[in-house]
Amino acid sequence: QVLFWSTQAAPVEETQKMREQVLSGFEGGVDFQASETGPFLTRLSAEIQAGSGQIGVVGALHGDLATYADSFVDLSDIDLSGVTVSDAFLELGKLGTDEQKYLPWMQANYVMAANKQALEYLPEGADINALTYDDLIAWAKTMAEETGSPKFGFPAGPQGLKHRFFQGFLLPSYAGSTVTRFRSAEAETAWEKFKELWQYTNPASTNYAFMQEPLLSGDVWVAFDHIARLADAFNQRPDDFVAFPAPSGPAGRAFMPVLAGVAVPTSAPDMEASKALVKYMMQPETQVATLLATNFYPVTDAPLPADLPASARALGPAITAMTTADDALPALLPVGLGDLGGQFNQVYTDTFERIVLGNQPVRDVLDQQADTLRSLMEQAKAPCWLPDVPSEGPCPVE
Amino acid sequence: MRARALPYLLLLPATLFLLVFFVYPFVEIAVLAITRDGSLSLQPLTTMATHWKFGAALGWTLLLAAIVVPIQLAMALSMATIVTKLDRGRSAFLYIFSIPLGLSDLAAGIVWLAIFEQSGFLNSMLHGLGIVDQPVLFLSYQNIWVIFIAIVLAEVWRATAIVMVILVSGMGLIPKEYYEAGEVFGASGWQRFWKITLPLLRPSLQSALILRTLAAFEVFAVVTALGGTTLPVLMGETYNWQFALQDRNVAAAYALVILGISIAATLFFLRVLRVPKGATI
Amino acid sequence: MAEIVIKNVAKRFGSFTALHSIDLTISDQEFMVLLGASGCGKTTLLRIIAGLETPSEGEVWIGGRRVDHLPPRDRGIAMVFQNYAVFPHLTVFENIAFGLRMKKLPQAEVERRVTRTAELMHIEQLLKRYSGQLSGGQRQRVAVARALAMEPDVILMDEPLSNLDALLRLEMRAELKGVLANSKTTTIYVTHDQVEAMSLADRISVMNGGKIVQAATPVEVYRNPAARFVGSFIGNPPMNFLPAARVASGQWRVADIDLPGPAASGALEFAIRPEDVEIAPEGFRAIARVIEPLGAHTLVTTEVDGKLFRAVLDSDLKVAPGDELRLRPKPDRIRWFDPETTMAV
Amino acid sequence: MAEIVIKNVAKRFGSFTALHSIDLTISDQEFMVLLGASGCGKTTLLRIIAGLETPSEGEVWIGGRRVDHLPPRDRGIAMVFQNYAVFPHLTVFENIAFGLRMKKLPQAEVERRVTRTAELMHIEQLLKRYSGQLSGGQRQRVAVARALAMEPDVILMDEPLSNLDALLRLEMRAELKGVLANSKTTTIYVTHDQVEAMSLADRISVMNGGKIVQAATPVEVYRNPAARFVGSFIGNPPMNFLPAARVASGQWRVADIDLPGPAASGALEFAIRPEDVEIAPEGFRAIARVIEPLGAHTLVTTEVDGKLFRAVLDSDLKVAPGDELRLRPKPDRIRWFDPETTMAV
Amino acid sequence: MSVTATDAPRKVQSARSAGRVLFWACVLLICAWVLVPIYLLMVNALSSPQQVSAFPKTGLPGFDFGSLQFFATFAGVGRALWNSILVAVLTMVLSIGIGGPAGYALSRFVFPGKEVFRMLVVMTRAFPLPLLALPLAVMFIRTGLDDTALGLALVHTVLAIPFAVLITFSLFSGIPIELEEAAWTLGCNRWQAFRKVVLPLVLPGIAASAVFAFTISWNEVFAAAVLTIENRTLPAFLIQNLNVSPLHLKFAGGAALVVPALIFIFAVRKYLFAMWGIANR
Ligand SMILES: Nc1ncnc2c1ncn2[C@@H]1O[C@H](COP(=O)(O)OP(=O)(O)OP(=O)(O)O)[C@@H](O)[C@H]1O
Ligand SMILES: Nc1ncnc2c1ncn2[C@@H]1O[C@H](COP(=O)(O)OP(=O)(O)OP(=O)(O)O)[C@@H](O)[C@H]1O
Ligand SMILES: [Mg+2]
Ligand SMILES: [Mg+2]
Repeated sequence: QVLFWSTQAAPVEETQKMREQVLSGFEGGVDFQASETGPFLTRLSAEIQAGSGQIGVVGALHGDLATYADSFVDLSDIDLSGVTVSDAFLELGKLGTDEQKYLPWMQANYVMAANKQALEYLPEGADINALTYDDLIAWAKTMAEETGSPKFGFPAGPQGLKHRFFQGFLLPSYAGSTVTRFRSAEAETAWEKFKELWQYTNPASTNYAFMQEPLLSGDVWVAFDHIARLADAFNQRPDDFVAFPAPSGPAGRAFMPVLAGVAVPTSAPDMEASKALVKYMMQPETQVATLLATNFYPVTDAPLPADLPASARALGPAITAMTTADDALPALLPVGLGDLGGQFNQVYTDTFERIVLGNQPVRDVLDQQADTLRSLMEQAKAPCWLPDVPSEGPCPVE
Repeated sequence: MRARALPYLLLLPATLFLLVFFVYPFVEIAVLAITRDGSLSLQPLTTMATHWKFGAALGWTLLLAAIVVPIQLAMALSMATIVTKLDRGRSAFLYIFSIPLGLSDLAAGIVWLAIFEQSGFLNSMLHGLGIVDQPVLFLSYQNIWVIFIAIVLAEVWRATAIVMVILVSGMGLIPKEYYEAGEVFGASGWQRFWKITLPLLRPSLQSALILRTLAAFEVFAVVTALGGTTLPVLMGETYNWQFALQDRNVAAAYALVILGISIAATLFFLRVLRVPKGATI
Repeated sequence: MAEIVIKNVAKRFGSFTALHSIDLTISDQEFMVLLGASGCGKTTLLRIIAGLETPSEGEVWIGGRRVDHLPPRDRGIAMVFQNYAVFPHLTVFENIAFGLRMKKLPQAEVERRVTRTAELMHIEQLLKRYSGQLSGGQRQRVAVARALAMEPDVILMDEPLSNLDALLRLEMRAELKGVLANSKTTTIYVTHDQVEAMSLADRISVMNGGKIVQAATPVEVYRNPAARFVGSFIGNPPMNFLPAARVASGQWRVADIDLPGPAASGALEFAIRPEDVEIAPEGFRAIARVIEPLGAHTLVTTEVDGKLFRAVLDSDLKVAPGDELRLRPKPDRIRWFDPETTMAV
Repeated sequence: MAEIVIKNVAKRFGSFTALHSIDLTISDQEFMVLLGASGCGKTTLLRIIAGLETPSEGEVWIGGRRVDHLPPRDRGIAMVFQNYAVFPHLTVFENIAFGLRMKKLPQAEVERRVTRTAELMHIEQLLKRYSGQLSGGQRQRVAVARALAMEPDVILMDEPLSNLDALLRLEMRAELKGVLANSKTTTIYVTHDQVEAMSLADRISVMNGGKIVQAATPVEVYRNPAARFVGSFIGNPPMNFLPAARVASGQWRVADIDLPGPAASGALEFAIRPEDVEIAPEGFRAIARVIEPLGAHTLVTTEVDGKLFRAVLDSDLKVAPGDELRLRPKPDRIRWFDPETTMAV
Repeated sequence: MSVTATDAPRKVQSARSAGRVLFWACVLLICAWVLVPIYLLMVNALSSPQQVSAFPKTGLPGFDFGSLQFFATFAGVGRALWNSILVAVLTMVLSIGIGGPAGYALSRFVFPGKEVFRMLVVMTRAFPLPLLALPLAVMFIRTGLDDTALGLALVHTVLAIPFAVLITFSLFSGIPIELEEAAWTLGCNRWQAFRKVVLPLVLPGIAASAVFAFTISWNEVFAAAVLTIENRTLPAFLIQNLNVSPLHLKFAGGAALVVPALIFIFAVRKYLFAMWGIANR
């Protein structure tokens, strides 16, 4: 049995599906264990430190994997004939080294979802598939005023993925950059806008991790979240909700994909079995099964079946609409930050908390956080990544 | 001499055990707080101290402990007194009172979230009574004090039983002759409680308070469940630095702060509730 | 006014009856001593009066108020517990001051009273100690001082001096009597020390098996026991009993001599106190068995007519076990009991 | 062989010295009674012998073995605690059987011994009760029974009968003496009851303020107190003391009469027991102050030469407070003490 | 005079019965305080996903066993349950076995180093476990303790020892040393005296601290998740991901954890509450 140690598919239902539908086909047998980041990292570090252990395959988000670049074996010798993997993803999987530290496993994206009741409050002339941030603000405002309570929702809870929104959606849409123009006037506007939106945002958002629940309970009518965290709403009441692309700003319709990868730690007890499992994970059938289990999309060219669940049917088109929009502005996951990824995220969360929740002056906060960001980039010596202009040496914060 | 060595012999297993399973890993971690990349450095401590959330986390943690612990103490004392007063159905009520003993903080957080949530039971009840027509959002970052109260309620609900059971077993050991003497000498029930029960309960109070306060300084799961990161606490920050920010040095620094206030509180209780030499039963 | 009236009080512990319908009146300011065998219910009676135990039946009145349902603190009493119940967490001073603090007396008054009663009990040098640092007798005196300091209407003392040496007890006894008389306190006092009982009591109540057998003045109890039990119980050593057979009306044969007695029919029991016999040629034939010197006197346990018979004789008398003595009862000290009812005739 | 030798034992509690260098030998099978004022260190001494307290100095030998460093159970002792220490979680039976079970005696033997000692102590009907359901005296008897059942070499009893009524105590006393003599047990017995001390003891040790003042036979202690303290402490009421001024060699003036005495120089103290005075025309001029009837006798507290002077007189004597009496000390009973050293002359 | 006299007891009686009513009101209030949240948890656990997110809620269970069934049908639940019990019982035995003697030593002896030891114990409780987990896990992997019930029990014992030490300390402080002394003179060595005299008197309290140990272990998730893989305990198996699971499963998972603990406390309540102790001295 290979121990598959994962942060993904952690919700118990997904875990169950992973075990029963995705991994049951693997010959050697898989023990799929999904845990929270804390135990996940602790166990992984312990095995790496001890030099031996039970973990055969690690499955996690790009950011988590980046920490352990030194401790993963090169996976370039895995025979991937018959599957085509996105090159951009494969490049990310090298974690800034020459070796294939992880193989992309599955991808996802963030979209918007709305209760159909909300549609009648949509500002006049706005196209739901081509919303701007201003439209969104107006929409949220109308809903709040008409219904008496704010109906826009945002996953700003401790487990929420809010930082990705700032890094990959809000800032690039306004400033066309995540890092370099962190404290530019455009960035300032972006935050001002978000603050405006926040006025019409359900204050319980600071507790939300998964937007599907407030959507289902009706506390929230319009929400932004990770597709996997919206899926349940569509699966439970497919006719009540619509999915649509994230809004656009002056610099374009920025979005950030989510990438999860599988890696094999050097301490894996049975290297062969581990690699076999990695290979198994890349197979088209597995990739499709994974989609069904987790609402994460394949990273390969696996053909999607027709009988997708309601969530996939609703969310897929929204993603496509977003990624293929005229003004699409893809933002990549951070590269080369290593174990500073967490602190990088924290810069954005802190900025959010201070400006929006703490009501501190935008300018001052940006200036201060920019210093932190700059020293982080210098510490990591990480060059810029999309949408920032590639740099020599550490990515500069202007 | 055997008698002189005996206490040390009795402490030996515990000491050895703690040395291996606590002190050794503890030292390994504690060192992190004052080093950076293997060399001595104050950086983790300064990073922690200058982080904008540190003050708030420390403040909220202390405030929570300062409010929760006294409430729990008062409640546990009344519950324990009630239990000792009961003659019929004592074990049934004691059982009910001690039910929360078996609950994890995780479960407690879930339970109280179900109550305070926007579409939760409290709103349902208020709605049913016609007090509100729109569900009220209790746990919002704007109502930080409501969050605080909810956390206090959840903590009180969850962890009072621990204090109570310690006190009940302590009260069981107080000979009733002292109460009788108190009664004869004019002490009302209330005065007996203050003048006899409490002083004679000092060892148990000491233990219960120390254990409870330490746990209060480590409050975390309930806070996250009810308040997200709106209400930062030390333990939450420790977690954050350890796992989200992956800076184990700063996390260790936070842990040392928790340790520091815990020891301070313990010393305080040991001092305030010490039994004078000779005043033992 | 703190007259204590106990009406028909009974107390059962499960199937065991500790008190059988007690009726007793202790008048205001009276010093009543309770005497009785170990386990006869003295403590239980005190506890019922104090309100620490609920009677199974009957009423308790103190100072004209019915107090059955009042808690102890509303009964205007203080009590010395048989096992002291000195608070271990308080110093001697605070122990004595306990009741006064409950009454919220001003500090100066508290100190005055504590100092006074502590001096009375000779424990003034121990005021700062805790009960764990005291000897048994010292602890007992703290318990007494604590009760005295209250200056209550009624004081209940359960063997308050049992752990004190004779000298101290003598002194305490005199001081107690004085203090309690001065403060006009009604006192119920349990003791096993008959000398103490005799010297302190206005009246003595003798209890037996949960009943009160006789309640009378000390001399009366000693000289004219109302029942065989009282005679056998009071006096150290107690009365001697011998069966008496009727010879003629008012004439009884006891052991080997004839004595004048009451004009009853049937059998009777002859009784005499050990100190009321003297060596005389015409007495009982007694074989000395055990000789115990008591200081000024010697207690000689003899056998008369096959029965145990004790005599307290002058210690100058030389006697050895096995010697034959002739013991004559002083005629005016002879008492007679009915063996059926065990009552005095 | 269980001779107890105490060599130079001292005990300090912090700055307080409870025992000052005690030297005492209790021979095998001896019945030694400890007498002394409350707080003089009796319990402390017993606890040191038992091994419950470590002496600050000195040695304890039992049966020829030095036992200072042995735990209590290896000393072959049993002890009756002053406050009983009856186990609350065990029935009376199991309390008494406790030590026997520790010795792993067969059940039959345990039952035999428990029944026997319980009968001896008259608690056979209480065997199934818990200590909370016993009266004070009953509890005390359980404590005694528990120690007796052990049939130890040495038994230490700390006021074992203090809570019993006189009758029972008399009985217990006799039975204890018999049982302990039969089993050849060495006994140390603390009591406040001087009658008990007198009647039980082979020897009496009188303690005062942490020292042993006299260790001698009862009669010796009573008649010839080695120190003023012994005279003042033993005897109930105790000796009377009056200052004596030298008139001529061997001739002393005490109050208003001249008496022959020792040929000492300086001042002396005259001492006489209250029962050793008689009404006679040529005695001290004494003004009666308090009259206490004691049954067979009357205790008259008088004033002689401005000093308190007690006399035990026949109860037939009619006397009222304020009466003037003439009290003559029996010449052979007069004792003299040196007021400096307080020792007998 | 006689009128007031006969009146007096009645007045008192009515005052007493008023007190009685108040007393029982308090008892019931506390019961409600404890039970209502549990009830709500059960309501949610027994409701369908729709009912859980519906508003307003009725407060009545929907008797939909779907969510609970989901957990019950997890492969390996039985084994995880068994592991949990095994670990919890081991923890109980270890912590009392190691902590009890230490508590006794603290209560009975005065010796140099006492305060140091007490601080060591307190520190154990005051230092966040998640930080210690890493060095411990490394140590366990190297020594082969990893992924064994014993290994996890050792870590849980670290958490439970402060309870064991401090609670037993306070209990022993309540037993008069004289009872022990009496036992010594009756032929017991220290251990026998302890077992025959002290132990029966403190047994309820010991049971209390054993229950703590049990529930601490039962509810501990972090170390369980790190240190067990094959031999997972129930919380690590079921609910460590509860935070990121949908609401209805959160509740069902919470209930799945709570119910066994309740059953356990119910099963041991007899020991916990046998308060015959010393009170009838
Ligand atoms: N722990 C202690 N600390 C300080 N003083 C103590 C302590 N224990 C006993 N003492 C003192 O030592 C002296 C001797 O005590 P001990 O108990 O031996 O007296 P005792 O002769 O048995 O008296 P009693 O007849 O009243 O029982 C007393 O004055 C007592 O106050
Ligand atoms: N809780 C109880 N259960 C059963 N019997 C009890 C209880 N309490 C006391 N008794 C019994 O009631 C009787 C009276 O007890 P009490 O304490 O009044 O005796 P006492 O006269 O004070 O005796 P002593 O002189 O020995 O103290 C005793 O025989 C005792 O065994
Ligand atoms: Mg009694
Ligand atoms: Mg003593």
